[in-house]
Amino acid sequence: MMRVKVFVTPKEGVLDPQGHAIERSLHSLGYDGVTEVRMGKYLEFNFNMSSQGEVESRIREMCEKLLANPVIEDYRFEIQD
Amino acid sequence: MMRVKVFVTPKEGVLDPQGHAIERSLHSLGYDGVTEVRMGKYLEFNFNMSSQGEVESRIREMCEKLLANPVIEDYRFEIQD
Amino acid sequence: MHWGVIVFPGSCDEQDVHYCLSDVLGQKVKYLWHKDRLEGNWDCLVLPGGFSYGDYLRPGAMGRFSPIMQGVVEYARKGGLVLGICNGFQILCEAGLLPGTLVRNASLRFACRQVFLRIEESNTPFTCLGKKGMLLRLPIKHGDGCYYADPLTLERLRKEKQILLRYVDSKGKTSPSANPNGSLDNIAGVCNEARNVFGLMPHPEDAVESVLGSEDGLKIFSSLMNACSKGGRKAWRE
Amino acid sequence: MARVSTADFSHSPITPDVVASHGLTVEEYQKIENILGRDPNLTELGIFSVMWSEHCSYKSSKAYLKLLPTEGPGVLQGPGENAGVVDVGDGLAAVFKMESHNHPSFIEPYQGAATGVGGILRDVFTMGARPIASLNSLRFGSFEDARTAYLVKGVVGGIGGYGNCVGVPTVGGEVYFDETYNANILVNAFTLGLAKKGSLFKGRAKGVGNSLMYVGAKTGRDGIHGATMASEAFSEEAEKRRPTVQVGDPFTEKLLLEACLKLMEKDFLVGIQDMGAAGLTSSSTEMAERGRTGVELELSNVPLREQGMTPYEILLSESQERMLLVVKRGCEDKVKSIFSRWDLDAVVVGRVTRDRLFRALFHGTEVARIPILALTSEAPVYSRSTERPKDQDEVQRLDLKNIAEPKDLGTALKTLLDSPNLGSKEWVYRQYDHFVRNNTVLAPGSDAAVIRIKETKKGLALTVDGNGRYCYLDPYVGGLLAVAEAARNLACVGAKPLGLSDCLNFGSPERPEVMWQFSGVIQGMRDGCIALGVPVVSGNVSFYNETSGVPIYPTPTVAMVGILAKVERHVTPWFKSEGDNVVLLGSTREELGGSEYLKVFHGLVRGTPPWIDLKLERAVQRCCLKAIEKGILRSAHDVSEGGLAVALTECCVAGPGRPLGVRIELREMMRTDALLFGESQSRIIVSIEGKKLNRLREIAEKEGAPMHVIGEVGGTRFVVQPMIRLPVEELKTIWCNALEKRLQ
Ligand SMILES: Nc1ncnc2c1ncn2[C@@H]1O[C@H](COP(=O)(O)OP(=O)(O)O)[C@@H](O)[C@H]1O
Ligand SMILES: [Mg+2]
Repeated sequence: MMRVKVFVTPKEGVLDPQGHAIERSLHSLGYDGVTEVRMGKYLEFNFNMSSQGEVESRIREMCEKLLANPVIEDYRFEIQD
Repeated sequence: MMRVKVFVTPKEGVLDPQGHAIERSLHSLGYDGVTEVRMGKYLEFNFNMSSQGEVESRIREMCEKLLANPVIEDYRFEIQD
Repeated sequence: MHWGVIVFPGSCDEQDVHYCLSDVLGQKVKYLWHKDRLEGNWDCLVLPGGFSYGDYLRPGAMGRFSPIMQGVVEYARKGGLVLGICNGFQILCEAGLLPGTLVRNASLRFACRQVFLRIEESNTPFTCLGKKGMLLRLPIKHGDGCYYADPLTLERLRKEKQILLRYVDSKGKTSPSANPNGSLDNIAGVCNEARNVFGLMPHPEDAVESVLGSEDGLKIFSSLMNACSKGGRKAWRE
Repeated sequence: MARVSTADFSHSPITPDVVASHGLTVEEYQKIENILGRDPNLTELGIFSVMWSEHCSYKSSKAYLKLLPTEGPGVLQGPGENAGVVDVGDGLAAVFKMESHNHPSFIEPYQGAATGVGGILRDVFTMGARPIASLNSLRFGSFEDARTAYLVKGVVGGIGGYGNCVGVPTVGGEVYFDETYNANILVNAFTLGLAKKGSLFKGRAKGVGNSLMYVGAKTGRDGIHGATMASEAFSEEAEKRRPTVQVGDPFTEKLLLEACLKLMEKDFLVGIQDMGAAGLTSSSTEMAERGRTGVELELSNVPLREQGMTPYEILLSESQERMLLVVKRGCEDKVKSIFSRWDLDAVVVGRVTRDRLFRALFHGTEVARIPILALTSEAPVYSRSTERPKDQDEVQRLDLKNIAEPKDLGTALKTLLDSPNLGSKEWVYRQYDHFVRNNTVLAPGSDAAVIRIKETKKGLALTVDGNGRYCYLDPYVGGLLAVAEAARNLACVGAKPLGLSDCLNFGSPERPEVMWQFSGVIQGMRDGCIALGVPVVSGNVSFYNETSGVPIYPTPTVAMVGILAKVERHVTPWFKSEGDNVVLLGSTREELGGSEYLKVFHGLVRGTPPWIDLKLERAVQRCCLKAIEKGILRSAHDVSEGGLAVALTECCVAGPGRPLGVRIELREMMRTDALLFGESQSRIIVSIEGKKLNRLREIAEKEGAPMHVIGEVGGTRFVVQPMIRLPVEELKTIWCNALEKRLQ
């Protein structure tokens, strides 16, 4: 069984109002050194698959079909045994 | 300047309705091997600080004050130069 | 005219659409359950507003995989009329039946209010009883209504005249303050290239009787009725 | 994963510390021993602890609540069920209730408020009613407190996040800010549902042998009685089994709502109840009490979200979005198939028994055995001692001679309009869907919300009111005024009251001063209800709203429901047309005690709240109602906090279009601040065409309501001769931004 971690982030150029709002709040709390905040999603799950080989391609599928919206989001994942 | 990555996840035992719904949806798409989906937030930002030493404690502060909700969420972060 | 209203788990406005079509407009309407396959003959399918799958992950992301959606996609590809309202719009975008997508309101807050909309094109089955430039007053109620498409897509939408509704002020002007959610180019509703699929964020079904404050929503439904009547279909295609 | 064995668990020694950490007194523990004829095990102790808690047993308030009038010709169900029910005619019934979720909302504002909404929705659909409208009554600390803005954003976000997602419109509410709530915010949520009169459901476990079925979300360690954390038995693996904050899942709630309403169309159901506070334990015991039966539960059948949960935890979990059904024997599979359509769990977890015992088994071994009545009607009841606070006289003393009248009354008005208590609440209600279900005739922004009842000509009006400051200064008068103001708000839109629900938010009942306040408020509410003919059909008490020994202001909130025979005859508060006459129904007295003006301008919370003459109140309300029924009014708005000047400003600026000016002349001889900002009761500002004035005069005379023509609508200025002359646009801007600017 593997533990999979998926990171979904707003695509470059797509506006990120949440990241923006967080940046402003951090500044108002005195953390001026913070810039270029991007806010995304983080998913973790266990994955059980018999045939080892195609694990990566299966996860890529899940991301493209469901977990990320390719119009606005990029994704990346890590697999831990 | 550093690049900081923050991972915010629901605390263990705290209900995660989103993770739950995503898990069901993945099952109905045929990905039966997926279990224990947890859905969280992922943040990236640049951080500029003069005194290297206290960087970690500053980021921890930000997480506790703003980026995570300690009542229901855990957080973890990574720093890259 | 036969209308089908698709019910997703978490749909909230399906009864509003049903009431508006059957009680106010005297149409034949049936609910279609998301787990069923699409069967039968329909003149128009409506994907209602609400929070399918709780809006979890992304609005519309899971609803698009409901079993019935396969049939909806085929039906649309064959030229069938599909209207997506609010969450229905979001689902249609996720399903690839409409270009672009809807993201978090710029304010990051849910927005419920009456807005003014300007009809931008009348050569569609959804707006054929309207006139270019005509104003509608309709309610909005959404947290993720900010329309986004990449620059190329946006350019194509303008060129192909697929932008059917824009948020405007009471005088009919687009302006940042008339834009309730930060949508690109004040876009409130778009159709596909073939002009048979339309998605909009405002709720025409909640503005169909004077006692509710506005009847402007009828424009959209009666346009569809007109388009489906004898000869109507031809009219909007020209 | 390590498991705590049940045996170890239930045989943990019950030390005085364990008893105390369960919030039980020594006497209460002795009573438990007497009832059982033995020592309880830890599971049983936990059960007693929650069932005898103030929250479940109403042990301090029971004696007083009896004073409230709960009957009336239209009452179909008074207090005692999951929600109250009134008849609205045409074979329909309105089902409604209000509940507090104060403490959870302070700890986690978004989830606390969200789960508060979830709970009240379940209380209503449990009765077989589809929820069609919600209200919320909120109290926060002052904006000087750093946490206030955060709490406001979280609570409002949570109410919207949950209610919107479930598809129930939030059509009204109220929000106040005062230091007294800095460390104890109030979140009171109200829901109204509509049902066919003949198909109401009750929380009754009837029919020995019928099945108890658990439906909805799985059980986790959510919100298990906080006291247990401290107990010895829990130290091991403490971190893992720490009770967790409840998180709302509105999506599951929506499915549960639809599935339950579908089930209720069939003939499988005997009783149904939401698993709210004290979860499975209280829902099953309360149903058994009402059904005069017993229950037997097999806890190993309960769907669990986490591993290693003990009977104690399963019984006391407060996981959300769960219901307990009593199902006719043999119909279980049919029930399952209905719930599976919505992908929801439905499992048999027990049965109705004859023995009038609460019995819980875990894998066949009995882990608890307690007489039902010991947990319900025989729970301790206290008559707490009461004492008038020593400083009450001092607090009520207000010598107007020492209060300077403002030199510039225009500036004073602007200062008041900028108070978050008086400014527009639009920032709040923008975040609530108030259109869904297309019934909303009057959305938030009026004196009361109005929704139409489909397939009839009728409408329902809803409002919630309560002024903690008045109650602090004089509990009796404050309680009375809350009822009077709610009824007056209904009158302003043209509705007659049908009934009310309330939340009584107070400090610790163990404090005699608090009980004195409680008793006063109840008596005031009672007299108000009797005088205005409004029964109390449901409600909720929330004690222990205090921090470091300082209780909040006694704060009852009154949610009242009224009916309009012809919904299109409703009236809105704002002026409509230039040239209309402005008329004040009622009269202004020289009084400033407890006013927002005194607080904002002079920093004082003092004096006695405004005087009320119930006969006059009735006359003014009747006059307004009659005039609306006759269709002669253009607008009606009650005068409340901020007084006449603020109410008049609202009439000018609160409408959807451009603001309208007004020109007012007041003839009363009194202090200018009392005249403009005093909060005299029983006043309604109406506007009317000149040619209809005589008809209004006739009605007013007949009803005995004082009536003064005080001015005329028109122009672009807000003019009160000779004191104030300001552009209405300027006032509108101040009023609109008062709250929003504090939440940037
Ligand atoms: N928390 C809230 N939720 C929804 N609507 C609210 C809330 N607070 C205030 N409102 C709305 O704002 C308007 C003004 O409220 P309020 O000042 O309490 O009125 P009034 O003094 O007439 O009782 C009302 O229409 C009310 O329903
Ligand atoms: Mg009020």
